[in-house]
Amino acid sequence: QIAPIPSFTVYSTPVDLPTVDRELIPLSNHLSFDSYMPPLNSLKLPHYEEMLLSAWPPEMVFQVGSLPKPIDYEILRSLESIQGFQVARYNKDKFGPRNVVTKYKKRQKLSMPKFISEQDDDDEMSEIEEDDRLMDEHQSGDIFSTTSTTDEVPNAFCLFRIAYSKFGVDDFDFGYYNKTAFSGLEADAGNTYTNSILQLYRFNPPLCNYILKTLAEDVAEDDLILVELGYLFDMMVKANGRHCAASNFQRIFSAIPEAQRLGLVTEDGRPYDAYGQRRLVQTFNRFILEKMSQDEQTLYKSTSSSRMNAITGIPTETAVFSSFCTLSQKRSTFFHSIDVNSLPPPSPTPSNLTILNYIEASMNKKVQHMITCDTCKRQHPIDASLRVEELPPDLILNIDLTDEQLNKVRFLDGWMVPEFYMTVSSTGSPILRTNIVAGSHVGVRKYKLAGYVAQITDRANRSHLVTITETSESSWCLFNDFLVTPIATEEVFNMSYWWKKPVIVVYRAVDTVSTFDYQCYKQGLNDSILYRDHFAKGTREGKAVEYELLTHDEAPQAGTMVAIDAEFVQLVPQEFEISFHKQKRLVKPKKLALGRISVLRCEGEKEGECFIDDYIVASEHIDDYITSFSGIEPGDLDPDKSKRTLVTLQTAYRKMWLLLNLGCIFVGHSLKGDFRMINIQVPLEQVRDTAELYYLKKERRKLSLKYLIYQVFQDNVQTGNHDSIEDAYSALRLYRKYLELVRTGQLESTLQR
Amino acid sequence: MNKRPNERTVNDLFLSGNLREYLQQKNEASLRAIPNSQLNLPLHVGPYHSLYPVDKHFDKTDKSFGYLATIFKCVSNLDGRLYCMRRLEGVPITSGKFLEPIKKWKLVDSANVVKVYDAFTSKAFGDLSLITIYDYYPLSLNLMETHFYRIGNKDPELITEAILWSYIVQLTNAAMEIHNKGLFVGEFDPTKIIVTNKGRVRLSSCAIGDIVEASKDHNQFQNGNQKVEGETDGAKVIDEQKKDLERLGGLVLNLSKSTTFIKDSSTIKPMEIIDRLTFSDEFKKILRYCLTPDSTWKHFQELLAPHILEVANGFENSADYMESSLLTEVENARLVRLLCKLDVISERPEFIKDGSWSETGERYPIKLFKDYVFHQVDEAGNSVVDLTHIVNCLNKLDSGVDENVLLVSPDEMTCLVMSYKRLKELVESSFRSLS
Amino acid sequence: MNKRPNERTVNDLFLSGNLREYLQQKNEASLRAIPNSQLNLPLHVGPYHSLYPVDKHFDKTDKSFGYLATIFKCVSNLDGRLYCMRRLEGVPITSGKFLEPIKKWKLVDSANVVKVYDAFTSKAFGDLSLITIYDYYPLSLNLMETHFYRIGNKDPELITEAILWSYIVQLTNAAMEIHNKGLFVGEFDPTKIIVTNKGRVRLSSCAIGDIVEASKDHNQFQNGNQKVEGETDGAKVIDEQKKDLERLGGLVLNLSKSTTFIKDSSTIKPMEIIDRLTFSDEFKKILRYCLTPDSTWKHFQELLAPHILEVANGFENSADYMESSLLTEVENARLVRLLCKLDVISERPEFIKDGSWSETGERYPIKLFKDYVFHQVDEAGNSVVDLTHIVNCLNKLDSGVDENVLLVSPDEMTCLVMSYKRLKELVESSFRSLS
Repeated sequence: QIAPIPSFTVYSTPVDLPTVDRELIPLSNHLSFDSYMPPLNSLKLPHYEEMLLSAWPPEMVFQVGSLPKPIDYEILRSLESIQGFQVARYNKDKFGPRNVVTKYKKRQKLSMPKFISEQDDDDEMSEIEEDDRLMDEHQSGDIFSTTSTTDEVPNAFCLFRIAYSKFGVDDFDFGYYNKTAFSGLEADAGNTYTNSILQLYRFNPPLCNYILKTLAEDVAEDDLILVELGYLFDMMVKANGRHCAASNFQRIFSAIPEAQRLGLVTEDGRPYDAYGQRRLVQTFNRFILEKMSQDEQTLYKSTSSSRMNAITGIPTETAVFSSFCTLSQKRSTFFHSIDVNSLPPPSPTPSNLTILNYIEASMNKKVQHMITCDTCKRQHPIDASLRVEELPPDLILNIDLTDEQLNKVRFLDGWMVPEFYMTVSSTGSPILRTNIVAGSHVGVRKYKLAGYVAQITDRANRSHLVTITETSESSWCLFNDFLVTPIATEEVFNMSYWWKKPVIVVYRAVDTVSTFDYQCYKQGLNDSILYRDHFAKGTREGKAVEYELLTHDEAPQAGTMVAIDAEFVQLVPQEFEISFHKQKRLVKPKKLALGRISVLRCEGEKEGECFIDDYIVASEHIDDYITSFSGIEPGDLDPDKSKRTLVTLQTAYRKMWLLLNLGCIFVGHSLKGDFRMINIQVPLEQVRDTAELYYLKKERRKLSLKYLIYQVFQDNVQTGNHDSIEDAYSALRLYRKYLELVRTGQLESTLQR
Repeated sequence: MNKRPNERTVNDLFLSGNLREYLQQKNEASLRAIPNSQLNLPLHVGPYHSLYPVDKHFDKTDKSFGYLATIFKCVSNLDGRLYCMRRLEGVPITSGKFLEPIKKWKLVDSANVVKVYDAFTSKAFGDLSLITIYDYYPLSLNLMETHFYRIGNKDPELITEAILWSYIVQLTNAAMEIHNKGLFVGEFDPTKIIVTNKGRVRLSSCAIGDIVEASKDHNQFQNGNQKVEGETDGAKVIDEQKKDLERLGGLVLNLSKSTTFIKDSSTIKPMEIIDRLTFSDEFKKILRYCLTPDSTWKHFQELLAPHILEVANGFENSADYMESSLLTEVENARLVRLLCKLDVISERPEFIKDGSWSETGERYPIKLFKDYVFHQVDEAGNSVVDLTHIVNCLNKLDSGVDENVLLVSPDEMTCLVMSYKRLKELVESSFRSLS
Repeated sequence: MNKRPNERTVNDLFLSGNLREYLQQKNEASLRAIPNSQLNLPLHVGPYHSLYPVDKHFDKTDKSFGYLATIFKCVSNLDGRLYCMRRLEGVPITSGKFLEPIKKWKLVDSANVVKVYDAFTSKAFGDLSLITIYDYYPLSLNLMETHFYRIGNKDPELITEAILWSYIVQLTNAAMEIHNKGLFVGEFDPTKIIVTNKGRVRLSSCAIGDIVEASKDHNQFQNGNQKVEGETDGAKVIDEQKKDLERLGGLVLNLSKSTTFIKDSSTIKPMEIIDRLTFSDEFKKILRYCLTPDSTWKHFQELLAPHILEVANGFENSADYMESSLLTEVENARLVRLLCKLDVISERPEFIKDGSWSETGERYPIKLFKDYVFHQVDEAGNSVVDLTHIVNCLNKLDSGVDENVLLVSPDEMTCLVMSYKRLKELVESSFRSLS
């Protein structure tokens, strides 16, 4: 018998047993959460020989000082209180994954195109240290990129600012941002937000043609916004891809009391939240459309705006009635845009909702509100209703939805329909469908998306506006102030990005005008202003007239030469940011306004005689008359005090514009700056600039008028204040001399003197 | 904090009653921040961001050097430190030359002058503002606020002869350093002298006066008033330095005056006011000397010598006191680092997915150990919170002692015996795997 | 390591390495203890126990005031504090009157004098020893040790003019306080002036000289030499106080001398030695003045005034430095408690069962906040450890600032916006519900 093997577990090592705490901690050293005595080091650290666990790797580097990432406004606005906590939906696409470290951002040196004055050096980019760039999120790579793989705002949609060198705005390389034939608009002519709408209508053929056509008419009593838009669009067309500044437009627009009252005249750089900015631009949209239609009546001296109404007019029936008294009113009026601010009724298939459902909901509205009734003199509620009767060829929509409502739109696939059909219901109201509705062929009209203004909001929650519009059949462009670039069609209709919101949308009927007629004003062009006085106030009596009007015998022809010079007054001085250890930086160039313009005959018996000498009424505060340069004295531009031949801006401008369109050749000194300030685009072949003709290539130096006259004629000019007639005449002399020097082959030697 | 008996006898001029509370308040003031949007302030001004207005108890529409002024706390993007930003609205700075004074002022290094770092103009606020950047002192009040206004529920501090002596010494120290750098104080303005600690005063707003002056000079120059440059400038500085003494006297006189009721004090001559003060003869003598036309800083310092010694003694004591307080706190950082390490590796969402924290995972003992340390219960299963136990365990973990600890699983079915040494290795390797 | 201004390492976040080490050493020195039995020392001397000999690097058989002297660290039974005990063997104290000087010395209160508390005779050591009790300064060395001897692996500290100016000011401060109390220094003995911190000197062994003197006088008196009491005593004090200046000069001269090699310096007249020093003229002038027969403390202080100001400025700076160090450590003490609180309430097994940590539970935000603080990731989802972020968030939580923080749920579908203030309340209430 074998004895059973005893079942022992054999341990190779002794069993670990918990150690009994032998050292008791004296009561006096017991720590407490509530009192800081005794201190924590009353408990002694056991003896140690290796590195403590509490030691952190000394080479670990932590970065401090980065700008804190604010909580997104969209989250803050959509917070709901749930069980006492502020809760919101989280949008990972937009805000990124949770608990991601904020990367340290330092003031960085950004690659920017060089200032023009620096561009003779070889490399194309320069590094500019810019404090303002601290926040900018431009990614590296193509600035024209309209798509982004990383869910960031694509570069072409980012907010761009003009950097100023010491030479001001002229030194900024706008050409870098636009390789198309469509001109962009500068970002700092004031009220920058309006640029988006200007571009939207500039590329709308019916509206653009309508506006340009107004240029055929003679000047009105006062400056008209409608006509000013004409000059602006004409300039943008003529600029042919070069950048334009809407400065005259802004000058006239800002002077309109109604615009000021509506808060449309804003200091640039004033921060708006996204919603506020959308409201602002929509208010501007309604205002400008209404103002155009009013101006049409003034310009054509008619009682209705039939031309405008035929393009954008929306006949709408508004009705007011009350069950409390006999009040009952019905009125039919023309609106020029529809505020899309009603949500469609709940749908069984919400994902199929499109913009059409929103428009339909907004075309028929009923609201109740309290009034103090004029009829019965009591306070009671009334029912007001609005009903759109018909849609115009150009359907302009203000998308007046909240951030939250627009956020829902993002998830509606195909919300922004490329085209739709309009038909009329049995009650006479328009019905909008993506397909032709069977059996209702009567009155069917097809519409296509023409363009829209979108709001771009970046991660730092700064918003700005861009325009996306069809520039020719099926070819789309993005206008982001002075950046212009083609954009793919699928991107146009994609409204699913977190950073993009529709603000103003235009659909156009396919059966309406679809081509631009840039020459339309040439038919019946009224040039009578060239041959008569048209003072802003008063008559020739008591005025210091220094010119002799043109006669019809002298009517300018293509190739007629005229000498011009313009003088300016300063509205706002330039502003610098200065630091004691860095170069000073121009942050705001000075703002000048045209003060006087003189044009001289260059041919015939009266060569050198002045035929235009216009002083321009100043409607805004003038900071500095800079009299020694402009020759303009305080009071000269005030219609109530001035002894000068004072005209409105549009009158003076029209004369220049007519000379340009009649094909005149402009002789003058340093005309580039003058034309920029006059806000006119003159083709190079119509310019003879003596500053360019006498240009010292080797020294890269342009010579001043005074210096040249002294060198060439040994005459002294500009001994006192500048005078534009004298200066224009000096330029004319120089030009004549130039032709002579070229003829005799003496130009080089004269220049070297 | 308990003061030790010997420290109670210390001259309390520079020590606040409850140091810990005071330090905590300072800490809180430094941390205070409000989302930018609510304050309608720029996101950043040059490289400085996270602006937060510094409470001004004295005057909400303060004009400083003739311009509207506001003060902010801000963070530098360049070094992550807190700074104090002063903004003056609309100073006509048209050239970098006006900011030249900052170069000299940056060299001023005194315990009684708030250090200036930077000066520039900015459009960040919409207008063109002059921005100057200084060291930030949380909870600092100016002399007016300290001695004449009730801030919150804190009564104004009584002015005593001892305090005034100390101010005189400290401001003399400030002035001497400023003079050494070829500058002058210009004005001893009680709203521009801040109390940064109990009894500690510092001249603030430095350099602004000179910059504003430079901009004025320039504009006068443009208007035809020729400015004489060169040696006259040097002579002007020397003259102003001399005047500084009289101005210091003026400040002290104004502060002193408030301790005694003097009818129509504005019509009475300074020397007469001094006579009526209830301070020591020596104090009156030195104050009179300040206001004497031919007074010199050199002789003034000589008269002041014994008091400088006294004040120095006070500073020595306060440094000693701080050090002794520090002595008891010196181990805290170690525990913070240890706890952070533990919390950084524990409960990481990405770890929960992999198995390392599960019951068979390699990091499971850490979880059990944390239960052991932090989640003690009594026999009835009620939570027990014992900081002594916690810190004691942490200390052992920190040094990795050989002692074994018994770790029981939450279901109380299995247990583990592990040494602190082994636990330490586990924590360390988990931490290493992160970074 | 090359760091940019905005970068921090773990060493920058906590107390500076040197200061911490120094403080820890001081702590260690204070705590050092050896079982009594090994040293053959009395269990207690009067109310003082736990005697531990203080290392003396200078002279093992030091004779002080002509008697064998030893120094101990000890603990008072009365207040539990550490004191320094000096024992002189065999001083013939036969009457309580001899100990009278201690009364005046106890009133001396200066940052540059080691405070004396007690004097008595004791038989605890076997003989009859004179015991004096002082403040204890761990790690302090005397001037000789500091400047002339290599202690451990620490080289003696170089004597510079700046150090000497500072010593002069500090010792003047000590002397002035001692004189104010009707006493005199008697001897500026470099072995009895201790350096308690970098650059900080204190007169030590106070009162012993006077006691020993009194015992001698008495013994002489007993031996028939009449001692003149009363006003003569007062005159003697005034005379000795005057002599103190010369003695201070002597000390400074001796210290200065060591900086220049002067052959046979003991045979050369002091004034000549001064001429040969490589120090500034002003220094020499003031040193010469000390040694001039008709010199007065008053005029001496006047000459010294600008330097007192300088030294005071230095003390202000060191007080500031200590305060800022203390600030971080006080913060840490609070952070430890906060971290422990968070860990105590987090992941408690008993809470996981009840719903309060679920997504709708009241403690859920704490869980999310801990993720926010400790479990940061980069954009690729990798763990990131940022101690500055952790400490900053915890500080804000501790202060309960008004700033809002965005907490996102793990599934990234919902988020919570909550202020630190509210989070603090949540943590606090959760914690309170436990204890």
